[in-house]
Amino acid sequence: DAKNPKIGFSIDDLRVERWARDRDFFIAAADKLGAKVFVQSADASEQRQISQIENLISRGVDVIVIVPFNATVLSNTIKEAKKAGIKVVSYDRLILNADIDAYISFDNEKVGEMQAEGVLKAQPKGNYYLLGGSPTDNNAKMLREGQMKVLQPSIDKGDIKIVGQQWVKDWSATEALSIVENALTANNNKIDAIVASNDGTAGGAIQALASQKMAGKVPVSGQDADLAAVKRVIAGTQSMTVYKPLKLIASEAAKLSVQLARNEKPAYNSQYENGAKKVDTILLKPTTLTKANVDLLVTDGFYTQAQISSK
Amino acid sequence: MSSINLKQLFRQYKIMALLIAIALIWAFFSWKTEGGFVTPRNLSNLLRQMSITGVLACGMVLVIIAGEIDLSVGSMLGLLGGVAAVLDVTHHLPLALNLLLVLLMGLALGLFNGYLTAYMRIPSFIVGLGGMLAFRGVLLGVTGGLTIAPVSSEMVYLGQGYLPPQLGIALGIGLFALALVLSWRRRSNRQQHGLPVPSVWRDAVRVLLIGAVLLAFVRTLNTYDGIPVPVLLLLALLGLFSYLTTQTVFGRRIYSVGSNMEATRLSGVNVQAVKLWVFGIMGVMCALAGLVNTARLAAGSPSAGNMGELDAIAACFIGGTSMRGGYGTVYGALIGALVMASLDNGMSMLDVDTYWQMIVKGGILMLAVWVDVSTRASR
Amino acid sequence: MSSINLKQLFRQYKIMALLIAIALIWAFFSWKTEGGFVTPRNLSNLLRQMSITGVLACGMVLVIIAGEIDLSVGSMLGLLGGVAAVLDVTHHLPLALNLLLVLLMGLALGLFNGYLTAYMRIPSFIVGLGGMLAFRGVLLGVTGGLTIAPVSSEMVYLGQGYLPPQLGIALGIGLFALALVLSWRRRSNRQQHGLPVPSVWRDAVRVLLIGAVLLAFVRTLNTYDGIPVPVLLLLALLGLFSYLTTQTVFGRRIYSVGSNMEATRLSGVNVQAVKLWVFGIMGVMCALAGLVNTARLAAGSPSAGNMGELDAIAACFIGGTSMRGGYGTVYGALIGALVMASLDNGMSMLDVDTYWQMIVKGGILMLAVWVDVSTRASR
Amino acid sequence: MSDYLLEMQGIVKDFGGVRALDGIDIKVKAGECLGLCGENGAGKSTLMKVLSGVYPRGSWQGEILWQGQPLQSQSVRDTEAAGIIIIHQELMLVQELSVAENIFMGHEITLPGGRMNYPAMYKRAGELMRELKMPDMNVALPVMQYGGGHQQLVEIAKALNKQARLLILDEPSSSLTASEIAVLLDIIRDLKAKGVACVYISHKLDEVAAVCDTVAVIRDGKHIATTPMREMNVDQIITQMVGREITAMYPDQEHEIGEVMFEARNVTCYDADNPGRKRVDDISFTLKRGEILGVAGLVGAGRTELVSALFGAYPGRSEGEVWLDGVKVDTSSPLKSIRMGLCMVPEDRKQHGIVPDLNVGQNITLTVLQDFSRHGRIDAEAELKTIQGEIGRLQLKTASPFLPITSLSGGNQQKAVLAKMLLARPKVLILDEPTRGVDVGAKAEIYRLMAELARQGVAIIMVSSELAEVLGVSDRVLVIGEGKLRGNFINQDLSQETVLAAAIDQSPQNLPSQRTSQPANAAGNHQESL
Ligand SMILES: Nc1ncnc2c1ncn2[C@@H]1O[C@H](COP(=O)(O)OP(=O)(O)OP(=O)(O)O)[C@@H](O)[C@H]1O
Ligand SMILES: Nc1ncnc2c1ncn2[C@@H]1O[C@H](COP(=O)(O)OP(=O)(O)OP(=O)(O)O)[C@@H](O)[C@H]1O
Ligand SMILES: O[C@@H]1[C@@H](O)[C@H](O)OC[C@H]1O
Ligand SMILES: [Mg+2]
Ligand SMILES: [Mg+2]
Repeated sequence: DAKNPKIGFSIDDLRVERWARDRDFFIAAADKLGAKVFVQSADASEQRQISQIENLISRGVDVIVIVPFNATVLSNTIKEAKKAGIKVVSYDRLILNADIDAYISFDNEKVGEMQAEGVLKAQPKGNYYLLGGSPTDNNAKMLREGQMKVLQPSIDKGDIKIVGQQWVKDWSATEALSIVENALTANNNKIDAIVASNDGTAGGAIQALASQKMAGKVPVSGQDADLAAVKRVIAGTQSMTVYKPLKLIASEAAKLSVQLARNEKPAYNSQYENGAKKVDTILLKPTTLTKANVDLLVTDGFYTQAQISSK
Repeated sequence: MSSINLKQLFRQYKIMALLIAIALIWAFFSWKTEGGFVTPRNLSNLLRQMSITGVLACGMVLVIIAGEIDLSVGSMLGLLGGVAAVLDVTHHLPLALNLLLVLLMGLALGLFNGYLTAYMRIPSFIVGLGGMLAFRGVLLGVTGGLTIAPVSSEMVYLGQGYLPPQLGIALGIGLFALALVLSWRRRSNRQQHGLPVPSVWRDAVRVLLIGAVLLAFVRTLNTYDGIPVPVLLLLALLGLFSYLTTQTVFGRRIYSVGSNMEATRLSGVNVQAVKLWVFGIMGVMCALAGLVNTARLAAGSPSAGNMGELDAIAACFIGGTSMRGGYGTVYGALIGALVMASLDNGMSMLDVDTYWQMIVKGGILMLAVWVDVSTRASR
Repeated sequence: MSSINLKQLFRQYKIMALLIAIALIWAFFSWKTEGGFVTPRNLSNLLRQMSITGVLACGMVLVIIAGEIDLSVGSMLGLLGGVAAVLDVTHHLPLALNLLLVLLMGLALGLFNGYLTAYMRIPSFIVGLGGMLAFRGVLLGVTGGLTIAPVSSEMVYLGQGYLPPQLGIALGIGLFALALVLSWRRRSNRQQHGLPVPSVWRDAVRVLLIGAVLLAFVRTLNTYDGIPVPVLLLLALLGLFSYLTTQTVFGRRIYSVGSNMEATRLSGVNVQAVKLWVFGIMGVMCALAGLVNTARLAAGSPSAGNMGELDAIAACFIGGTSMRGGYGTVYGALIGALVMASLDNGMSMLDVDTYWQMIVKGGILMLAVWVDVSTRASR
Repeated sequence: MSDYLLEMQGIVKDFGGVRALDGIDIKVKAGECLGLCGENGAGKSTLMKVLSGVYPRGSWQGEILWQGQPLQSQSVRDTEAAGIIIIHQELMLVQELSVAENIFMGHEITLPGGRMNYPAMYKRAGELMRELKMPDMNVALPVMQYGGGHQQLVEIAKALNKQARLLILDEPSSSLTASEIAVLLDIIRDLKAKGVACVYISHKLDEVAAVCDTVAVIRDGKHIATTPMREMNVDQIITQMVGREITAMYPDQEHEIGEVMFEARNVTCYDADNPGRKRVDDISFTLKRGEILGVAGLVGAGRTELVSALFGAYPGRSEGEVWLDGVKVDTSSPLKSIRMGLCMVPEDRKQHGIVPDLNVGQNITLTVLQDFSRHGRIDAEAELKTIQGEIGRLQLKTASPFLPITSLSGGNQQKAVLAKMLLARPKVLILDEPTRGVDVGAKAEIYRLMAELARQGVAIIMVSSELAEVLGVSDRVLVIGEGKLRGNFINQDLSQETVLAAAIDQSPQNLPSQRTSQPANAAGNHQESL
């Protein structure tokens, strides 16, 4: 019912750190608004995600919020949801070719740009290595597009040279570690900067640098502001991460969902074409996070001071 | 005393234990979801959700009975589904031609696996592992790592369509008639060969039971939109493969090869050909599963079918197929797939924490198989 | 004629084919990377990269020889590595205590798996599948889905540290001395029981060969920082497990249980206990692998060890372990792990596209095993 | 204190609904050898499995007294500890392990730290094999490198190595040749003299008569009688076993022998592991329509290799030609051979004969399944009818054709394998040790069947280690030694000594007076040239 709406939250994979935090913030915010949340995790499987959304439909939720594992494969399921009169919100990743009601996100291309800028600022010249995300994740490609947008001019100028690029299966840190170890070997350690696409893979890359005593000397990017990454940023081994205020997106998304359930008009600030329609969008701003502004995390309530400074 | 009788009953009807396990699981979830679990809508969901694993399990059970294993099915499903999507989205091939091509390609890939296993003598585990990597690689190459969408609505029908209720009823009646005729034929054939004929009431009870199950099935699904097309496919495969394994020469040879390959070879059976075709069939099943998957997703995705092999193999083992080959049934494998789908579906409805879901599912899998094993005759 | 002789050679030294496969792979990559592949530094990398799969394969080969399989090792590795990280980061436990606790926990989990398989008679495939889910679930629960970092530098040493070169040399000399003593002891023991003693020069050549390999190994690694700690661990495990499988009663019983469980049982061997302990050992290996993994990443990650079981199992099969149990060697499994690590390493050095990497790796896996199989005696 | 070492009282054992043992009583004194006789499926092996703890207490009823006290045992381990050692009817060896490792399985000689003391075990194993007159055996080789006969001897050595107070031998001699059996019987006599009790099970009743002090006969799970051996003869045992007299063991050889229909030319087989070594060395022979050809030789002579090469089942490399009805035929695989009418019943029933997961009937119809099928579909009723016909014809003892084949007694499994090949309507039938483990009644039945087939014009090659049998049923006898053809005799007034002499050695120094070998035409024997 409209007073206490039921919200289904279907998440790609809780083994990636940020989603666990998204979940917690979302539930807390929804609770305050009087809504009940059912969380599902698809463990990085599109089939499982579809099944779970079907199950949410048959449980009669009012709104379904989806972090798609694969943005392109949900049109059938969403059609069913709409048939059952359920509102659908696309969270963080835009669901394509489907009749969704709203989209809320940080701009992924923008994140990619920030990563490249962060690294470029620290190391404007030299050999670059690009550590991409999961080869089956469309988001990873958008990040790469953003990165290239920033890097291309320097490449054309001849200031920087891309000496290698690999995609990391399932965003796995272990894979990233081996890849960077091998890249360092193949290039005789002549790698001056690594553009890593998220904090998990950045962690692996930095471990590989550490074993060459190069950690801190080679700038590495990331995103998500994982606790481990923030500690690295403070320690100086990772040059930047992109802080996406998860609390903000989660609570905004919760508000948005409840408003949709109550047929109220949310405050959209943008529109995105997803192949089926122009989707009303709430776009949030990511922030580049470096050693200089880590305190932001504490003031924002993202972490406690104790968490950040604990060894 | 009565416990001994129960045990004997279990032994005779090995599938009993599993059916009871399913009944318990369903009862529990219905209770917890206040009946939500057993609504026609959710049962329809459940059956559709098990269909892909079910199709794969139909092929996999033959492979395992023949004493082999196929780890490449997840990737092969992905590849074939991806090809179907490319043919549909990029080349706008008519559905029938698309189906034909994809099925043929599945057969070819399956036969290729079979050839490597049976004639080149590469252990099937390695063939599967290699295929798992290689097929996924080809898929990534074919799709360029992108999801191919949106596929045509005819193709979507394969995964999301429903049989009109009237047709469903006709189908039910047809199957019932078939059961009647077969029973009849069997009786007269036995009479003709001078073999003892089972008493009329036993056959009657059997046929009536089948009728009751059919009635319940069709009615439930008709209450919600009708029989889903993939479920229909699964039903057809169940019939076809049960017939294949129990009634045909080829089926008998699959068991024989898996149980004692050398003795079978010495009995004049071309054991390599048997294995070859078993893998060929597995390939066709991958093609079917890939088509259904692409249809359900309305897209060809580079990660489709990831880990699908594990689900299919697990379904077979839960359904009582022997790890060493030589023993297993198709309906067992499908019941195994149903057990797994029920657990996934039920727990996702119950809103359990993911990590608890994993723990509970792991535990229940073992429990179900333990019940099955411990009630079976100790050999 | 000479081809027959070659075949015979392969048959007698089964591992030859694999070594040649490795040599070819290495030669190819060295050529392509203009020697970069065979620099001491990259070889050091390579060995470190194979260490986790290698540790798992050491345990897995015993499990497979005993006729079972363990699919839970990836998740178990993740869980134990995660626990180690939590104990280190959150509870600041001293390293020794941490190690002890994690190893004990590994043993306990392994024994639990073994108990379910051997005593409850649940097929190990299902036990493994259940464990795969359940352990991963517990890991998610323990870490709350977060990456636990940064771990203490003592722990990191386990994964990234090097043995000082002098110690490395001492180790090499020590091992050489051991080989000498063992050869000697074997000769005298045979003499004592009146058995024919192999000619001196054969033993001498053997010992010298061992010496040469040791020298090359220590020198290469010392040229670059020294022997990495995880490689040392692997070396120790290789020695320990080779000893276990070839020299001890327990080791022989593992083969015997896997080859003919019934005959072994009727010879008065407690076959269930053998299986129980094999799984127990597997658990300890998971703990070691988990520790090394956490140390290498300097963090405990909720997705650590994902799919690790497949790599370990593949290593065993590439290394000639029989799918049906009863046959296999530890060094074979390690060579299998080396083959896979070489492929990954070489292709990532060459900066090959992901999808080509997968296709090539799949193909070469099959090729390597095919060479091995086709040179072996046909039974 | 009772003067019996062992008393089994009122033993009852059921399998599902089938009662295998129905109140059996037997007793054995120390130093006594009890012969246990009965038809296939009478319950002999089951009784011994009850005794040795294979079937644990509680899965059967009755009482076992050991030295007058109830035997408290739950497992094989316990009964072994008490001194009850059993040699099972089926080989219980671990093929991948070495001979020595098998002999010491569960009783390894160790060094400190649980290490295997290989030299000590090799030494002791060597001694044991020498005791069994097998000095050439390499005890460090995997068991699978040896054939059935050798493996049986390893099994015996394994039992001898344990400190037995009661030794159970369940058909130890079924794959041994006469000389090896003689060695075995001597060993049993030795053991008796040392006060060890024995239970000896065999379908070769002359062995029972030779070594046993008492004989107990069981029929259909019931105890018929226990009688001192001196009051019995072989015929009386047979009468007690089958409940009737068997008049003629071997049928009259009145079948007609026609023209040559089968010819093997220059068959040579190379060892699979060691291609330089010949297992069968250039053997040629012919076979006539309706002829029964016996093939004799010592264990390991290469008879099995020869016939499996003819049939296309030899695992290693082989050369030579097979001619059938005047045409050279391709017998490169069993499938092709069977299609040409050349069939073989293999020696190793467990590995090569039965398919354990199929039921009795399905095993029987394995080769001819297509015959009951239309468009690949099996006509279940027609199949069942044929199966029942075969079961009746061979008097195969099974409660139902739908039982698992593994639940049959050994002899009945043999009949099922035989039935399978008979259904294929062979023109030439190769039988490798066809009566191994088969009871006297059934043996006579098989011989009668062979004669019947021969009368219908089938040519039969029978490999057998039982010389009496070879001489009893064959029209002609081939003798193989060390892979070579050592003799080819028309079976008229042929004596066991002649065959044996040919088989054992060629060199005149050893057996100068009895030596017969080709191509010499020794007097008194009808040496036929090829
Ligand atoms: N595991 C089993 N399950 C069912 N029935 C069995 C089983 N083992 C034996 N039987 C039945 O018990 C009876 C006795 O078999 P047993 O093996 O003791 O015969 P046997 O006297 O040793 O015969 P043989 O001389 O052929 O070895 C047979 O009818 C057999 O079918
Ligand atoms: N699978 C095998 N691999 C290697 N050698 C074998 C194999 N089977 C048998 N042999 C060896 O081949 C030789 C002859 O085999 P086999 O013993 O079968 O001959 P046989 O004359 O038929 O005697 P048997 O009475 O034992 O059947 C023996 O030395 C035996 O050890
Ligand atoms: O935040 C990241 C998300 O945007 C991406 O899609 O998956 C990996 C995460 O780290
Ligand atoms: Mg018997
Ligand atoms: Mg033989």
